[in-house]
Amino acid sequence: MSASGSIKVTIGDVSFDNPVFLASGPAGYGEEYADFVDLQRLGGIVTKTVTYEPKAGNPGTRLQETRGGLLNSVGLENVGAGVFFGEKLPGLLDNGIRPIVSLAAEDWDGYRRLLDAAAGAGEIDIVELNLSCPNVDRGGMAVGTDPRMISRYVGHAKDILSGTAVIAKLTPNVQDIGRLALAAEEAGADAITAINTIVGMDIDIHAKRPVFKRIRAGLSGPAIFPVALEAVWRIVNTVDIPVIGVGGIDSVDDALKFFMAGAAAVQVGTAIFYDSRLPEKIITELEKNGIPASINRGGA
Amino acid sequence: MSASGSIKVTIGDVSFDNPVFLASGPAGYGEEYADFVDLQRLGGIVTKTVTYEPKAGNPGTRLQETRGGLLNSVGLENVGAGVFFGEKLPGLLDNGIRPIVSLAAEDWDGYRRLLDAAAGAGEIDIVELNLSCPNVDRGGMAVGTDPRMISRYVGHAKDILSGTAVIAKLTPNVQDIGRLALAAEEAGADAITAINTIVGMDIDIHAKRPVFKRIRAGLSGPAIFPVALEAVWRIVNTVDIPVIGVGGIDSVDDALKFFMAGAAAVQVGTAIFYDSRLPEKIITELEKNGIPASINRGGA
Amino acid sequence: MGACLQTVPVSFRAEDRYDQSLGRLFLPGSMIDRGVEGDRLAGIEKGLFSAEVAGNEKLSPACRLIRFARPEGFPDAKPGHFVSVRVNSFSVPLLRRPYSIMDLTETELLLLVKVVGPGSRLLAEAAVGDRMDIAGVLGGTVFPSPAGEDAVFVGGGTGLAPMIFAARTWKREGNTGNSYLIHGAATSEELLGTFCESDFTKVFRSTMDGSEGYDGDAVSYLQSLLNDDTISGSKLYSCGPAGMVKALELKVSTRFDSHYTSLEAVMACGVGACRGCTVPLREEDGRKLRAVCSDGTVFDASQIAWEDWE
Amino acid sequence: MGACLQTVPVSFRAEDRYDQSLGRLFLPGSMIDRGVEGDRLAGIEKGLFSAEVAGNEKLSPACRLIRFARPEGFPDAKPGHFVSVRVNSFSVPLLRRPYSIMDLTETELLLLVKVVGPGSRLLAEAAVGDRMDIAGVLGGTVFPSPAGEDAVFVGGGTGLAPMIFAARTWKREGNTGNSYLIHGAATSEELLGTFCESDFTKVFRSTMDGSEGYDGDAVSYLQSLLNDDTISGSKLYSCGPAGMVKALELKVSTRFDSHYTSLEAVMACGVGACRGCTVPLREEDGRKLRAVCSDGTVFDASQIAWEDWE
Ligand SMILES: Cc1cc2nc3c(=O)[nH]c(=O)nc-3n(C[C@H](O)[C@H](O)[C@H](O)COP(=O)(O)OP(=O)(O)OC[C@H]3O[C@@H](n4cnc5c(N)ncnc54)[C@H](O)[C@@H]3O)c2cc1C
Ligand SMILES: Cc1cc2nc3c(=O)[nH]c(=O)nc-3n(C[C@H](O)[C@H](O)[C@H](O)COP(=O)(O)OP(=O)(O)OC[C@H]3O[C@@H](n4cnc5c(N)ncnc54)[C@H](O)[C@@H]3O)c2cc1C
Ligand SMILES: Cc1cc2nc3c(=O)[nH]c(=O)nc-3n(C[C@H](O)[C@H](O)[C@H](O)COP(=O)(O)O)c2cc1C
Ligand SMILES: Cc1cc2nc3c(=O)[nH]c(=O)nc-3n(C[C@H](O)[C@H](O)[C@H](O)COP(=O)(O)O)c2cc1C
Ligand code: FES
Ligand code: FES
Repeated sequence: MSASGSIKVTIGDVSFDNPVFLASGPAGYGEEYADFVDLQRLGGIVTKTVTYEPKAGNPGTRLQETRGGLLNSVGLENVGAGVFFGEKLPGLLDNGIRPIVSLAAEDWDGYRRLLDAAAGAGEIDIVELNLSCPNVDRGGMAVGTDPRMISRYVGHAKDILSGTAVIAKLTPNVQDIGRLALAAEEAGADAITAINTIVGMDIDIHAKRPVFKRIRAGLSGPAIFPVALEAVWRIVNTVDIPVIGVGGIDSVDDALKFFMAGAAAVQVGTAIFYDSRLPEKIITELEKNGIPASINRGGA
Repeated sequence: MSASGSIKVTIGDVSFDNPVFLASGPAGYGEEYADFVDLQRLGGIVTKTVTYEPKAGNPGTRLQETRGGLLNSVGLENVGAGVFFGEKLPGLLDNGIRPIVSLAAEDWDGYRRLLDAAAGAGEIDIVELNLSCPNVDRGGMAVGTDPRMISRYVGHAKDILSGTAVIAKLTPNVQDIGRLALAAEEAGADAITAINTIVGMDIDIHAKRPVFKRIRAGLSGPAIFPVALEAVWRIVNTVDIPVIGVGGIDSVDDALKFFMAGAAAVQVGTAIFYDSRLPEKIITELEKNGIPASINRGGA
Repeated sequence: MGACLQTVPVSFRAEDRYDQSLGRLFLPGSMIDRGVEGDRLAGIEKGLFSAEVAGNEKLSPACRLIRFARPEGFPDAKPGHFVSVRVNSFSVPLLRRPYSIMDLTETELLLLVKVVGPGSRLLAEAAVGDRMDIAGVLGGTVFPSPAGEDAVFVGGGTGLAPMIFAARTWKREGNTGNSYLIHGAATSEELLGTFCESDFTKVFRSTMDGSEGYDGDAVSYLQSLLNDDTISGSKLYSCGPAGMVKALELKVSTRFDSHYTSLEAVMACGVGACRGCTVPLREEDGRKLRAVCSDGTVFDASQIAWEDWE
Repeated sequence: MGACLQTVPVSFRAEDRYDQSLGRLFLPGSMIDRGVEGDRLAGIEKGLFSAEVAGNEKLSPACRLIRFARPEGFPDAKPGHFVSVRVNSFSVPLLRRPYSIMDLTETELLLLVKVVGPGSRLLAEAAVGDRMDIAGVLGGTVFPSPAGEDAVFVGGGTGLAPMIFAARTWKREGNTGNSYLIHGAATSEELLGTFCESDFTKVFRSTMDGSEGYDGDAVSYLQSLLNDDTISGSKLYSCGPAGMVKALELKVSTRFDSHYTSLEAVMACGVGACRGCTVPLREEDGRKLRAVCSDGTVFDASQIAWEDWE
């Protein structure tokens, strides 16, 4: 670790004061945490994934704690492109908060409309494509497990959003997440975010039915940290673009491990619910001792 | 739940007094727990995976606790077929303990020799093929992620071990474990065990190196329960042969959830380390209230 | 927990926040149209606080009254507001646990805690002097005051807590109407309510197994109390198990001018960000999923789409 | 933890178990060849016990002496044996935590506990009257008695525990040789050893930062004590950080007839089943990986393949 001054990080051409972001979803639209978190101090906030049309999300139970983890089946509830680009995004920018805009679509058509809306909105210098949500029937993981689809989606974003950095967020629910990362890199992605939630489920033994209406849900939180760390290690060994580590960060040490695995930045998701100041604690540590150097020398 | 008398279960043609087994690996050769666990009361014990030649296992650190989980990189250390069939197995049988013999091989040749040895040993009415160990360079997961290899391995076991029930134990480190299960069923497997450990890793931030020499290790314990439950649910929806649920059982309720997901039996692995009597508690519950009926009506 | 937590600078104007966070999908709908006072709160203050346990009384085998010294700067609260407690400093159980405010005085924050699992057990085991990380005040709506009219409170189990806060608050505010509490529990072991008798005009207690008080559920008890004119009122307030609140709404609410209920749901963020705690409402422009934490916890019970609510 | 745990019927003859469990790969090798008394134990009894905390003394800022009432039926133990404690009834931390037996009397089981993480913290916070689930007695080998000769004990940090047990046990057995303890720690804050001065002929203490006792590590201290003939002995016993034990073996052991050390490793099963706690040994037929829990914890230090041991 170098105790050097700057902990700035650059992704694509976009520079961030520090490499600690809030993950898409748990962070909402940022504003909700204004009383708990010093939002301006964060490197950035990945906003809740937005689709072109507003989405009501999934009915029924949406959250279930597991040992060391959290299952969610929110189903991409969001305000839609109109409200997002018209109100939420300007609100963040006006308050000096650094947004990374998370985008997803259910089909190619919705995707094109969404990108057009994003291009029209201006002011967006970096987006994260959520190619990996397990909680929706169409789009999300169905797209994100197929390297050809990843390539198509990333390529189109690069075409439409010229001058905007494009991050591809990947799912761990595959045999080799490295292959997905390679497809994204080859299609022009500026960075990779890994990982989204792992598919899991739970059963209510008293009601004798799955806890979630869609049966399956996405597992996040400390339980998945070792899996996320391995995914980041693997991707760093596969691509040359920066990798953003997310999954189960529960302590400052966890964040340091992602940097040692070669991540250029980290995102905090579930931990924001119970330890809302953790991102600030990580930033303080990085300011004090610098960003740990990668120990990942490739090839493994 | 029916409070009916018998909780016997049949896998292939083999009948067990109850559907609660110790998982391969944590259970060792069974004998080690003789003072802690009433081994004869268990439905069965899946013995530590044996290879034809003895294996020394992996050097360096082999265990690392994670939040809610355990990473292991034991690397299939085992006494080899000679000692196993000559000493360990007779010891179990003499003591009235019900073994399920776990087998693995590094290559086709070793596999054939191992099956021949097993066939020669006699007294074996049921085996579990470990097609899923993430902690070895050859065999294990490399075989178990390829449906064609699974089919070849299962088919050969059915040929050589005539009259012996063959269980295929699968890895969750794939996009769709259902496909693997289908390949095993079509090749004649009598049952499926799911899941083996999930690939993960950890880093020692003080030593600045991965905790494990092989970098990657296998994640087990409560952290993986939701993933295992989903895998079992999925496989029950895909094949007609019995499914044995394993992964993260940490309480009696967890075991009941596997049965509700449609499992015919369960295995306890990591929990045996800290709650050695858990299998007996599960059996007591099943004796009292019967085996919960499956709520998994297929198709999902 | 360690060092004392302080509130951080507010970067949005609080008044804007609630309207903003609704977005287009979440136009406040009929609740605001009905213009009920106090229904939707603007300007509530939130923060993270390190609160010291000042008392821990056993009220029943499973229930504790936990008193926290009110931390410096802790915002004011109204009936229906809640806090979210991190019950330990390591992450098991993972999430904060939400608790209705049972009372908030100048010096104390009171919670009624029933042990149902690991989180509540850790909270119930808190010793005087322990510190816990509390997020509060949370909640986007509160119970509208009866404004001088007679109020009937139905509190099932620990649903009692916000009913007590309402009765005490309104008494302090000089509200003059009668207040009746019907408190129901499964068994006499779980029955509470003697400790708060002075907060209401009268307290009626029932148990499902008839082991103490009225033999039956709180809803039937209320029906019989209304039928024989023992009590009357125009405002109905409730908090408790979904089954109880639903029965109240479907069977008894027509006898009242309004029925407001404080809902519970499993929560992660508690501030409307994660969209994990939604409840289906029937609103003018159709069915909407609202966040219990930030669009509630208090809802007009007639708007809840009971058929879809578990 | 709740109900009292009892031992279950033994289904293998204990005498067989240890030989059996070695298998062909694990022929005992030179340890047995050297025929050291007590080296490899047969017939040790194991069980799961619910043990009540009878005392909790603070020895230093980070260290506690935890006294358990010896549970009924708890087996006898020898120096080098350990127990494995489930520090809570929910599964965080997940695994049992292994602790060397510091003493076992007819009425008490004593452990020396240093707080280094969540598990040890929970154990160190145990209150008198708490019950914990203890697996014991564990370990396949023990320290061979000095049989009348002078013994030198080197205990680094809490590695002191088995040294104390050895000194006490052999004193009780009437062993007549001198016993010297060199106890090293990082700082005076971490230094222990005043409470056990009567157990040894003499206790020598050192700190790495020189804040108390000898200024330097325990190994250099021992060297200087040997060099100026302050002490002498033929049997060397040690327990402590791997670096210390390695330095002892490589730099000092030639001055002794033998050097036995009790090793630590992260453990899961504690009984030789999971093969998670292995240490590389140089044996006659080559390098072998042995289980610290069941092939140890006590090893002939000259056999350890230090170059591969972390
Ligand atoms: C706004 C609000 C106010 C509440 N006020 C009180 C109160 O004043 N007094 C009181 O005793 N309890 C109150 N609760 C319920 C309390 O939050 C839960 O009992 C507690 O979170 C359970 O945690 P646990 O770890 O003990 O149990 P768990 O093991 O987590 O769960 C045990 C049972 O409680 C349910 N549960 C778990 N988490 C929640 C949750 N966040 N919300 C609702 N149910 C949950 C589970 O489904 C399960 O049936 C309130 C809940 C909400 C949402
Ligand atoms: C045979 C044996 C005897 C022991 N005797 C004593 C004793 O008498 N007094 C004492 O204070 N400690 C003793 N230890 C060490 C003690 O087991 C660990 O300090 C404890 O398990 C740490 O748990 P934790 O949750 O507090 O820390 P963790 O957070 O688990 O770990 C903190 C540090 O301790 C190390 N550690 C974790 N688990 C173990 C383990 N099972 N074995 C060794 N190191 C570990 C970790 O690598 C880490 O560096 C002994 C260990 C063994 C194997
Ligand atoms: C409640 C919840 C909602 C989420 N919603 C989104 C989302 O909208 N878009 C997205 O890309 N990821 C979403 N995620 C995934 C997180 O961004 C993150 O990838 C994952 O939770 C792993 O990180 P963690 O363990 O730190 O939470 C969500 C996670 C949770 C828990
Ligand atoms: C230390 C250890 C060793 C294991 N060894 C084996 C093995 O030899 N063969 C095998 O099929 N599975 C092995 N497993 C996997 C377990 O059998 C089981 O599939 C997995 O741990 C998930 O179950 P659990 O969470 O209950 O432990 C091992 C697991 C652990 C923790
Ligand atoms: S708990 Fe997150 S929106 Fe309500
Ligand atoms: S801890 Fe399992 S073999 Fe030693």
